[in-house]
Order: sequence, then structure tokens, then C-alpha cells
Amino acid sequence: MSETLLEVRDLSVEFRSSRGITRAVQNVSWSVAPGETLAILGESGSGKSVSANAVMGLIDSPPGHITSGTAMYGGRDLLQLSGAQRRGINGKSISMIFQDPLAHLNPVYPVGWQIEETLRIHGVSSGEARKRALELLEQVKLPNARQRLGDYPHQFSGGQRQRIMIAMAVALRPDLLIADEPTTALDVTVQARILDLLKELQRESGMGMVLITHDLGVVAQVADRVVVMKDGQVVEGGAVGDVFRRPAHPYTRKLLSAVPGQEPFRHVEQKPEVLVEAKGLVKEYLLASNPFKVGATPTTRALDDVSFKLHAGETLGIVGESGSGKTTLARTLLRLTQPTAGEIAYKGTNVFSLRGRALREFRRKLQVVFQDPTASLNPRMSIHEIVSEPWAIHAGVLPRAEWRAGVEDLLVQVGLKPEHADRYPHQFSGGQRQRIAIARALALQPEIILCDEAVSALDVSVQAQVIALLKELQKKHGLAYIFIAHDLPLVRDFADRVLVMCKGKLVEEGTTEEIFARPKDPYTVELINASPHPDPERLDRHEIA
Amino acid sequence: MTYYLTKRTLWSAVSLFGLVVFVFFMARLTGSPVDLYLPIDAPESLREDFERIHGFDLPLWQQFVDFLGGLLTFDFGQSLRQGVPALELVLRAMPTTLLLALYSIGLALIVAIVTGALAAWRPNSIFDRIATLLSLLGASLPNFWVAIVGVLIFAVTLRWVPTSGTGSVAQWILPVFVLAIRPAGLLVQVARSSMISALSSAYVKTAQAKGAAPARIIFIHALRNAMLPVITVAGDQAAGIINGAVIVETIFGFPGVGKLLIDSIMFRDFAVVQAGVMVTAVAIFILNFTIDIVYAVLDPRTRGH
Amino acid sequence: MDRIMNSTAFAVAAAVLSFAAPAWSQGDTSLTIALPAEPADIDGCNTTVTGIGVIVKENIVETLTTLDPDDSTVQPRLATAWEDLGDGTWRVSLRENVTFHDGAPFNAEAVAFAIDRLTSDAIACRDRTKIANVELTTTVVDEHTIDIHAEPAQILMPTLLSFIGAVSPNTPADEISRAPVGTGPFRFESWDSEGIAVTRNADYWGEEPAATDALYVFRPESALRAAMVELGEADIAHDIAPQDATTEMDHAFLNGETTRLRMVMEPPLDDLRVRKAFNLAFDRNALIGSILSDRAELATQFILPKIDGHNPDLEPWPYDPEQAKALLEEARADGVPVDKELRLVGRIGFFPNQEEMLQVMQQMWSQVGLNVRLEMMESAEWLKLVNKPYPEDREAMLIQEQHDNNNGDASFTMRFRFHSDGRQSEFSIPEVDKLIEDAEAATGEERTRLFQEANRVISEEIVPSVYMYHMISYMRVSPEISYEPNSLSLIQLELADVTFD
Amino acid sequence: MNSAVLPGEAARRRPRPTKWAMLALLRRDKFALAAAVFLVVVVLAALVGPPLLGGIGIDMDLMARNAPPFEPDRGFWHILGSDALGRPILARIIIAARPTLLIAAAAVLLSMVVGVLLGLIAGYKGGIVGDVIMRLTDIVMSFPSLLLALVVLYIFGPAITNVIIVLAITRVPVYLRTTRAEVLEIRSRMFVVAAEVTGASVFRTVSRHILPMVVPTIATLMTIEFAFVMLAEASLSFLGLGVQAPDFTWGVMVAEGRSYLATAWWLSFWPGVFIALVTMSLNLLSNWLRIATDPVQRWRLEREVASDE
Repeated sequence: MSETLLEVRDLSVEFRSSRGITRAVQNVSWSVAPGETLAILGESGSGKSVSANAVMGLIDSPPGHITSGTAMYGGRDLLQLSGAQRRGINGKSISMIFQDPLAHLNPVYPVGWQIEETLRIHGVSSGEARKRALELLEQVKLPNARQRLGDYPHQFSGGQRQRIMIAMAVALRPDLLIADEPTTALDVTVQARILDLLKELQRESGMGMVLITHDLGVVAQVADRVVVMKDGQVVEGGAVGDVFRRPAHPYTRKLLSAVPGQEPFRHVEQKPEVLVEAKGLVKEYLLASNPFKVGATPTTRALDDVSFKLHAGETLGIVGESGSGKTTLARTLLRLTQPTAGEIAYKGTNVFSLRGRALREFRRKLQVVFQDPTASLNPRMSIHEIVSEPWAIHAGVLPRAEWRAGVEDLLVQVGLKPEHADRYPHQFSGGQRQRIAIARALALQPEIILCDEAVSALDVSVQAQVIALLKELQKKHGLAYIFIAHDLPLVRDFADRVLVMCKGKLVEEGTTEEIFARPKDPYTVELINASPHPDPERLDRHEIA
Repeated sequence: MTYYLTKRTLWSAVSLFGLVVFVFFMARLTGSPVDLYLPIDAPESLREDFERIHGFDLPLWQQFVDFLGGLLTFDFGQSLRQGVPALELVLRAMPTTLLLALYSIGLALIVAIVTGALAAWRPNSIFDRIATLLSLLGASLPNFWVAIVGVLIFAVTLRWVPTSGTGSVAQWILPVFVLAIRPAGLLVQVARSSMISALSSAYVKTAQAKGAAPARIIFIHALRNAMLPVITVAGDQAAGIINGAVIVETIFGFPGVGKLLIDSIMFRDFAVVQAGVMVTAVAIFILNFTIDIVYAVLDPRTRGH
Repeated sequence: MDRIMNSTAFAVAAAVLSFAAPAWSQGDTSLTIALPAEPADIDGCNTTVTGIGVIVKENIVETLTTLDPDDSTVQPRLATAWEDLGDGTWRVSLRENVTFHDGAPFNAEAVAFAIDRLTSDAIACRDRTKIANVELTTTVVDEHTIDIHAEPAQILMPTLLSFIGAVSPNTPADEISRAPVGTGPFRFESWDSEGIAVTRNADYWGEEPAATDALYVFRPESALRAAMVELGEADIAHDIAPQDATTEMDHAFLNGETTRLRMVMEPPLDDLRVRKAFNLAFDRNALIGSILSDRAELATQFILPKIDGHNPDLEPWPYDPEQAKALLEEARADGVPVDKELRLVGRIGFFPNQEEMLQVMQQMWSQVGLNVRLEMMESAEWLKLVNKPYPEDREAMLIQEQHDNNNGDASFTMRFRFHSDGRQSEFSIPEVDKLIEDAEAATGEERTRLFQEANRVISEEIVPSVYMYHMISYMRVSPEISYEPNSLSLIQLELADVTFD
Repeated sequence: MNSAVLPGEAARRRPRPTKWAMLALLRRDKFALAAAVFLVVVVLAALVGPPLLGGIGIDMDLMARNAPPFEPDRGFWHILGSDALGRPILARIIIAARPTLLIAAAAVLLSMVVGVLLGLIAGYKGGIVGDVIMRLTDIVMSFPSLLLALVVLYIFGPAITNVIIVLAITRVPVYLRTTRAEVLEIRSRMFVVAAEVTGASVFRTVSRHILPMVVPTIATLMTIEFAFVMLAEASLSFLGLGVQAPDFTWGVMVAEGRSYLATAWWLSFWPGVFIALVTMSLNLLSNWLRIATDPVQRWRLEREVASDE
């Protein structure tokens, strides 16, 4: 690449608060050329987004302060621009898309209007803008674009919303597109299509692209060059192939080794005891309708004749994309919602007929770890209160005098420190919070832990640690796991058996090896192919597929 | 949507019915109106005639049955004081009250949105602090105090506006301002805090990345999102005015429902009390309904429930 | 925020002032009168009710006779002459060439109709109170002569005629009217949110009034009413508080009202010494000129000096706390429970500063050891206390009352309050009963003497109340007009008396 | 984006606020501190003032009727002027503090307890019970409070407790509706579900997980309501349905003074000022309290220091 589009040099940004100064990035340098894709790879807290935000002028000051560096673009230092000058560049020459398109689209305006707005801000007449908005939506392959211009963000699926964001970002044919975790919240199949779209647009327009991500698979698939960030510093940079094949920095090596899906399949002896058996589960939801109209009420089936068994001590993986019914299944297993038909038996007794003591016993034996550890821990309770709460609920498990020791013991078991008991959830990182949630789940010595996307929100390296912890605990306590996830490589490493769900139905069931090595159902095949692999060599293969 | 509307209307009808029944019996617990209407030395025959003419000699259940019968044809009976159909009296007074509510809440909203938005743009700035203190003050001032001081300052001393009356536009200024002060105080605070949260949301980042100017971000992107809580509180305040802007209506000689209702309560004019409560309840129902529509207009996510 | 609002107010006010149409622009001969409360109705048969008479009486609906504001003598109005035919029948000659505002002729038939309507049990005319327990029958003698028979016979028939408003025969006989039609100098025009409007009756039989029309507006705040006159928005502000009467424009007048505290004569108030102590320990003069107008007069009885039967020889109670203490000591020694806490019940809205006055009285009494707890009541509740039948377990208390007798004769006060069968009487003493009965039957000086004696016995020997004051009202009158309030102005304000300078 | 603070730094912080730590936090927010000091002074005055004052503020002196403020010759107590019966206004404000705060606090607490309780039931349980509660609320909301006052007065007679009951009943819907709305949102949060799945009883779920999340909103609401109730109590008194002499409140003082507004503004001005000041103080303090008691938000107060210094 001879020409440089944007060059960030020696950028340092710090955030000042009463708790001291946080150096979010220190002396970071990177550059991107026209038509090139630069990936900024890092885990949460690495500062990977900060430099991009500084380029866009999106750092709130206070508390943020840019303490050094330049960002040269077209002969001007972006960091020195006035507000008005900045607004002339933002959205026009450099544009940006974000991780969570639902939050980043204004919920109260139609999507067409929001695309037009970008154009109108930069001087396009409203008639012309309307025409362009439609063309753009067609360009990003939004189905029925013409009819959907007047729809609102909440009426679209996650992938469609990201397409809309992209349409908005490329509206004025920018020189540079900054994509901040653009596919993180999306299903693998959708992610693949969005990445294809971005590449396609890049090929057409020759724009430069900065892709900020934590996902090595994504980097391998779309980036030309990569910089790896850790704790606010660039630890390594270079062509993707070089970095992935010959990582120079130990951190990069650690990252690469933490990527799931590399371990051999597990072969565990199946124990004969069946803990949970689901028989013909059906869950129908009523669609909104006119109650005065006679006739069949339209319903939608979130679960459609789902049957399976969970044996003692095994890990049962359940995979599926959003809308596959896996969340409904989890809620039904937890007895949070009544199935329309079918039953769930726990050691032979229908769970929904349990009352009083028996129900409490079931509650004790089946524990859960949710996806979002931030939401599932009460922010106003200390860790001690959170972890000891199960004992308060189930009187008699542990005398109150021993709670303190019990909590500390559990914290140590999940890899935290005893003194953490007096802190509050917000004082921990995501991975630590998930460990706390696991400690809470362990408090009652359950037989089964239901992990509902339990590691999806975590960084790869943290994911690997938590999975390792779960495995260790399984060995120690003889736990059975129901491991619900959308991330196939994770399931591959962790599960003994796998159920694949699609649109409420079980489409395939088998041992992990059967599913991954010899998938039968076309949907399973598509899922496996769509999930990105951190090997740049496989890139071409994927593109052909 | 139809289902929702039907359900809501049915429930409201049940509430309204419960309300009038409740009012019927509660009102009669406050004693007989006879002594209030007749001079203190009125002879027994006059008292008897009065009771007979107005049906107070009938047993309570009979009065109640008659009342329910009247309800079917929207007949709330005659006003004891004024000898005209109670409903007519109330309906005649309603527009004044509704207009008062509309103008003052409208004014409060404008003040609140502008002040709240500017205060939220730079939280904890001097402007923000002053606006917060003033709005708290506005929300803490007694209505009648503001009304009389307002008359003394603006009508008597400065002679900008007439003291009272309803005839001209100028006569509406003072009452509207007096009624607007408390809602404005509350709304500024609500607007400020919801603007702060709107301004920190992700879509504002997007707008900045698009190159939108601050005014556009505040008034186009954040404001509409921040309006929902503001509208809710404004609705409650408007309901409060419809339910009884008594003091302002009384002081300024505005013949509104609040004054009518309070006079009727003090004079045990049961028919008017019943009609008044019913009509204000319906008005508040319509108001809440309108707010739901405004909600749906402002926020597409609330549509289709 | 307030600052913004104020400056906006300025801008809006400046913009609007140009098309504001205030009252003073209506013309030189239009009147605007600010009253404290909007009346319920303005029927010609409810004119004795506060707030109605002031608008209707003699302005729209005229009565057969009127009473002189100063000495209460009966004056002709629509009746030109009257004569007692004996047997309770009076022959009344009516004014000729008078027509109602709706064109109906005023004649004996019309008077018969008005009396029938007034006494009809189809509507509860409140003026019936003044002719309580009297059956009136009429006989038309000729077009302008009518015989009115009263059963029982009424010595005060000419006075009673002053309560009979001549409403048009077209007035509905079975419902109260909100658009009265009479013969007066002004005809009813409209009643809307602005107020009640009347215009001059071009066909009036008498002298043409100076004012061409009048608008009655209703503003409960005294300060606001006063300000309206000051600003030219109104010409007369009725009944303003003493503290608002600060200018040359304000006229004070005895308003015909008398206040007292009625004592419920249960222990300890059944003891004369305690009742006297209450009177002695109340420094009546201290309130005059401070809380009350300096023109208020001390009352020795429940009627004004101008009323026939008022006893001029009675002296106000002196302020003598020492004697009060001595009396209480004496009573206490006899086992009277003088330390019992007594309720002092006031009714809201009698007159301005009334609660303050009661508080001062409470303090004065506490200084001699009397234990009084003030309670202010809303009228309906207050009424439960004052009318018979009284509850069995009635306790001693003091009830504030205000009474106006503008009818020239003590009988309108005495029986109701002091005779055993009076609805508000607190005692039953044969001597008093007989005096009142004899007085009611007597005429001339004998009547006067008997009523005076009754008042003496009551005030000096029985002491059933703490008489307080004959009250003063203030009226603010614009310098543009000339009007001198009289003792009837609170209930009857004749627009014809207003002249323009 | 990155969390502004790295975990290691967060861990260094004091784990749980002690009493002194809370006071230190209070010292940081100057507005809240001023508010707290003012409220403490008012409460102290209400507690110890009346006995110390003796007859000052109660004994009348018609010579000093409506004496204007700031005339040092009349003595310290007359510094804010005298009322229509010559009683020093400052002393009367101190005497009235107790009944004023008592009535407002009792009414606010009563309506809050009832409203929050019913709101929790309506929000958590929902269904028919919830619907019935909400419809009853509609009825109470549309019911004229003055009529209610009259009814209570007629049945129970005039007394401070009845004033409190009337005020409380009319304000219940505000808490009820707010609580219900909050509960509807909070009950679907993951940590509530987590507790339910662990087998927590309804009582536990509500009291440990839902209620603490509702408290900050309710606390803010209570401070606004406190002012409202003070003013409502004043209008009731004015109509003869509220507090009766010899007891009096700031609201009563404002109401009594209104007939002198044209000639002696200070009669209702000063008590009005105190109503406004107490309201504002409560409001400032509740804003502070909401942040200080929230472990997630507490740092904002600490940041305040940084920007102040």
C-alpha cells in the first residue's frame, strides 16, 4: 500500500476521575490505506475503540482528554479540528458503524429518514436524499427496501438493522469506514453475510476500513492488516497472515490458543441415570388479534415437539440462532413458563406438578447461569449477599454462622479472592461477574447447572477460562450441564452431546463428534460453515462457499 | 389495537360507574342541604316543601334508584342551587377549564423543554444549577399566593394586565401563568433528567458520527426520545387542573368546573357534584387516551399494543 | 425559569394590551359592581337571601313597600297606600301605569300571582321565611286595589309587604327563575361567565336612573375587588375587608349585622356567674380600631338601635377581669366545673378577620382562667349545632352567630331566639315567653316597651350570650361616581342611587 | 466502549459506606450539605423550639398588629414582622414547624406505605387483583379531595389525624401508579428471575430484589409530595377542613396571611418561604441520597470533588 489514507500517530487518551487517571490508550499508532482493511484486535478494556472514537471526535471531554498524538487525514490533523470542521468530515469522508445497531439507531424515526438525514446534513436536497436512501437500502440488500423505508428500527431484525447502519455510513461514499464490533451481537450466519457485504462495498468503492473487533475469526476473514491491543498499547501489528502464523507477542499467542474449537472431541462415558427428560414440549404464543373475531386464533410455535434426555454428569449442548426457541426452552426447563403441551420430568416426576417441598428441592438441584452477568446480579447487593442468598432461601443447607466462610470458599473455587465478598457487582469485570454468578449457582450443590449463553458476552481468553472452570467444577462435583449457546466452536469444545435447534424444532441430535464431523441436516452444515475460523488460509474456502 | 381500545373503554366505564355510585353515597354522608339553602329562621313548612320538591324526603335507596334511572339517559337531575340540569351546568363550565389546562400546560411544556434541554446539554453548569433551583422553587409555591401576588404586581402595580375576568385575551394571561408555574417547575426537572439520559444514549453517538450539529442533536434526536416521561407528567398535571383549578378559577372569576364543583360540594348540590365528577372523569379518561396517542406518535415502539 | 417567564409575560402583555377590552371603556354611564360571591339564582322571591337581594331587589324586581334605611319606617313603592280593614285583612292600593319589563301590566292580578307564587308549595321561595306561619289570601278588589288577608292577623303587614316582590305573571310558578322580570328601573339582560348584566328600563314609572346599565362580577378576594375599583375595572367593590379599606374611596357603613356568642347553657354555662364572667373578661373596646373597624359599635342586644324594641338604656359590659375572676372563684367554690374546656365554635365566612377576633377573645378569657378551644366550622356543620332539635347529650359551648334584622321590628328576632318555642332558643323562661307574646300582640308604644323590657330581662338577668358588635362593612366607590352606602347596602344596593359626577 | 476504570482500581475502593463515609460524601455536595443543615435546624427548632419560646408567638399584642419586618426596635423575634394579632412571625414559624412537618410526614408516609404496598401487589401479581386495584385507583383519583375531606370531617369530626387521613388517601394513587410501573419493569430483570429460579419466596423476591430498586424513585417522589401535602393541607385549612386553631401550620399561616397580601405581605411571605425552602432542601437531599446509596452511582459524588477542586 503506497498511499496512506489516515495515519494515527502516538495517540494517548486518558480519562480523569476522582479515582485517578485511566490511560485508555498510550502512544498508539496505526494507519490505513485506501481499499485496505485494518483490524484493531483486542479484548474489552484494551482500548481498541478509543483511538477510533478520537478520530471521530466522539470522546466526551470531560472526562476524556487527548494528551498527545496526531491523526492526519488529507493533510489535516483531525484532533485539532473545530466542531464545525469536524462535522464536515464526520459522516461524509469518514463514517462509522457500531456494535449494537438497535441502540445506535434513533428508535423514534423511520430508518429511511435516518439515512436521508446523513445526506441532508451534508447538503443533499431532500428529494435527492429520498431517492438515494432507497438506492442505498437496495445496495445493502435489505429485502422489500421500498416498502420498509417508513419502518422503525425495532421492526427489523439485528442483521437488517446493521445493514441499515451500513447504508447510512456509506451514503456519501466515504473514504474511510470505521466499524466498531459490527457483527458481535449477530448470529453467525448473519455475521457472515454482513462481513461479505462490507467487503463487497469496499471492493466497489475502494474505501479504507478500520474494523474494531475482539473476534480473531472475523479478523482472519476480512482484514488485510491487524494491530493487536492490550491494556491501551499496541503489542503487535502486521499483515494478518504473518501475525496469525507467527505471532511475536505472548499475548497474541495466548489469544490464538484461546480460540475455541481447537480441542479434540470429548468422549465421556454416559451414565445411565436420566436427570431430566423433556417429552414432546410445545409452546405456543398467541399473536395479537381481535378477540371478537370468531375462528382460530393465530399462534406461533416457539417450541415444536421438543424431546430430549439429560444424563447425570454430562454436558448437553443446545445450539441455535436467535429465534430458534432455545431461550423459550431454557425458560420452560426453569419452570418460568408453562408449555402448551408435553412435560418435563425431573427424575421421573413432572416438574410442573411439583409443589411445596418437592418444588424447593427441584429448585435446589437445578441452578442457572445467565448470559449477562451484569443484569443477573442485583447491583445493590454485595457479593456476599448475592452468593449467600441461596442459603437464605433454602433454610437448613448451611447455618448462618458459616455463610461467610462458605462464600469465601466458593469465591476461591471460582477463582476469585475471599476479600471480594464485600464488593459490589459493578466493581468487577464481565468475566469476574460471571464467576460470581457461577459461585451463586454452586452454593446449593446442584446436580444440574443450566448455562444460558453463559459465556457469550465474554472475551475469548475469558471464555476459555470460564469454560475451564466449568469443566473443573464438573469433574469435582459431578455436575450435569445444559449448555445453551449460539457459538458452535465453544459447544464443540465443551459438550458431550449436542442438540441443534431451528425455528422451535430439534433438527439434529448427536454426540459432538457426530454433529461437527458428520453433520446431516443442511442447517447444521450452514451453521458450521458460517462460523468464522481464525485461520487466514481458510478465507478463500469460505468465500467460495 | 381495537382489542386494547375496547378493553380500556370497558374498564373505564366500570370505573366511572363505580365512581358515581361512590360519590352518590359519600356525598350524602356530608349532611342534608336543606339548612344551607334556606334562611336560618325558615319555617318548618318551607323546609318540608323544599325537601319534597327536591326529593330528599324519599328513602335513600329510592333516591339511588331514581339516580341510576336518570343515568341511563344522561340525566343527572336538576341543580339544587340553580334549578337547571346539572349536566348542562357542568358542560357549560368545562370549556373554560379545559382551555385553562391546555394553555397553562402548553406554556409549562414549552418552558420545560427549552430550559430542560439547555440545562441537560451541560449538566452541573451554572445555568443548570440556577434552572434547577428556580424550578424547585416554582414547584413549591402555593398557588393562591402566586395568584394574589401576581395580581398585585402585574395588574395593580405594573398595570400590564387586567386583574380578573374572562372577556378578553389579556384576562387569560395571569391565570394561565399562575397555573403554569408549578407544572413548569416539575416538568423542567423531568425534562432535564430525561434529556440527560437521552443525550447519553447510543443514537446520539451515531448522530455525532454523521456530523449532526448540537442543535440538531438536542432538538431532533434527543428531545423526541426524552418527551415520553415529560408527556406523562404533563398529563398528570393537566388532569390535576381539570380536576380542580379551584383557587385560580375562584380568584380570577373564571367560571370553570373546579369552582363549580367546590361550590356544589360546599352547598351539597349533589346532582352537580355527581355530574361534575362524572364529566371530569370522562375528560381525564379522554386526556389519558390522548396521551397514549401522543405516545404512539412520538415513539413508534409503543404502537400496536 | 421564572425570569424567562416574567420577560415573556412582559412581551405577551405588551402585545395583548392593545385589544384588551377592560370594563372602564364601556362608557360613562355604565357601572361595574364587584361582589364577593355569585348568587345561586336571582329570583324575585328570594330577595332576602344574601347576594341575591343586592342585585335584584328594587333594581329589577320591586316590592310593594320599602323600609327606610335609617329608621326602618315603611315607605310606599308599588303600593301607594294601605289600610287595616280589621280581621287580619289589609286593603292595598297599587301604583298605576306601571308595566313589567315583559309588557305585562302591573295590577292587582299580578300582585295576587306574585303572592301565590311566593307562598306556593311547588317552589320553595326563601322569602317565605319572613312571613313564616302566616297564611296569606288575596282578593282582587279592582284593577289597582287588592285585599290581602293574613291568618293569623299581622300587625306588621306593611312591613311584610316589603318582602313581597312583584314578579311578572309570566314568571314560571313552579321553578326558580334565573331571569327575573319585574317592574324595576333595570331589566335583566344576561347571566354568563362574565357576570350578570342589567340595562336601564326605558319605560320605568319613576325617575330615570343615571346609570344606563350595570354588570355584576364576582370576585371572592377582597383585595382583588378593591384593586378593581382602584384600576377602574369596577365602580363599586362590595364588602371589602377593613385592611383593604385604605383610601378615600372607601366608605364604612353599619351593615345591619350584629354578632354575638350564643352560650349553650349546660354546665358550667348553666351558672349565671360563669356567663357573666365571660362577658366581664372580654375587653370589647380593644378590638375596635384594630381587628375591627373603628366604627363598629358595641352591642347590648341582638338588634340595632334603629329597630323598634331596642332598649337604649342597656349598658355594654365593662371590662373587669378582676370581677370575672371573683365570680369564677365563687362558682368554683359552689362546685361548678368552671375549668372545663369549652368549645368556641365559629362559622367560616361571617366577616373578615373573624377568626382573629375569636382568637383574641380566647386569649382574654384564658387570662381569667377560662378554658376555651376555638373551632372554625364550615357552614353545614355549624348549622348542625344551632337548630333544634338539640341532641340529648348537648354540652356547654359558645357558638358565634351573626344576625341582621333590617325589618324595623324586634319580633323578627325575638321569638326565634329567645322564646321557648324558638328554633334557636337556648332557654325556656315563662317570664320571657310572656313578654315576647304580649309584645307581638301589642302595637305602638306598648309594643316597643314590652320588647325593650324583654331585651332588658334577657341581657341583664339571663345573660344567654356574649353580645359583641354591630358590624361595619366597607364599600369602595370609584371617584367617577357618587354613591353613599346605607345600612341596607349589604343586601340592597339601588343602582338608581348612583349618580355620576 | 471500555469501562472508564480498570478492575484493579475499582477494587481499591472502600467496600461499604459507613456512617462517616456517608457524611463525607455529603460534605462533597455543597447544595445537599446546605439542604441537610437547613433541615436539621428546622427539625431541631420544631423539637426544642416551642418550650423555649414560652408565650412568644402565642401571646397577642394588638399594638404590634401587622408590624413590618426588619425593625430591630421591636426585638429579635419581630425581625420577620408580626402577624395580624401582633405575634412575632419568626416565633410562629418555629411553633408551626412541628405540626407542619408532622402532618406532612405522616400523610406522606401513610400514603407511601399504602400506595407502595398496593403498587407492589398490582405490579407483581397483576391479573384480576391488579386490575381491581388499578380501577379503585382511578376512582380515588377522580374523586374530589374536598368532598372526601368533608365526608371524613362529617364522620369523624375535625382532628389532625383526620387531616392526615384525608391527605394520605388522596395521594395514595401517585405512589401506587409509580410503584406498579417500576415493578412491571424490574420484575422481568435477570437478577429477579435468578432469585425466582433459586426458589426465593414472593416475599423475598419483592423485599430483597424489587423493593430496593423502587426505593430511590419513591424517595424522590416523597420529597415532591411533601411539598404538595403541605400546600394541600393549607387549602383544606382555609376551607375550615384542615388544622384548627390553636394549632397552626405554615400552610395555615400562608392562608391566613392571604387577606393581608395587599397591605402586609410578610404575613404569608415568610411561611411561604419556609415551605419552599423545606421542599427544595428535601429535593436536593433526595437527589443526593439517591446517588449516595446506589453502589453503581456513588462515584459520581466522588467525581464531583474532582470537578470542584
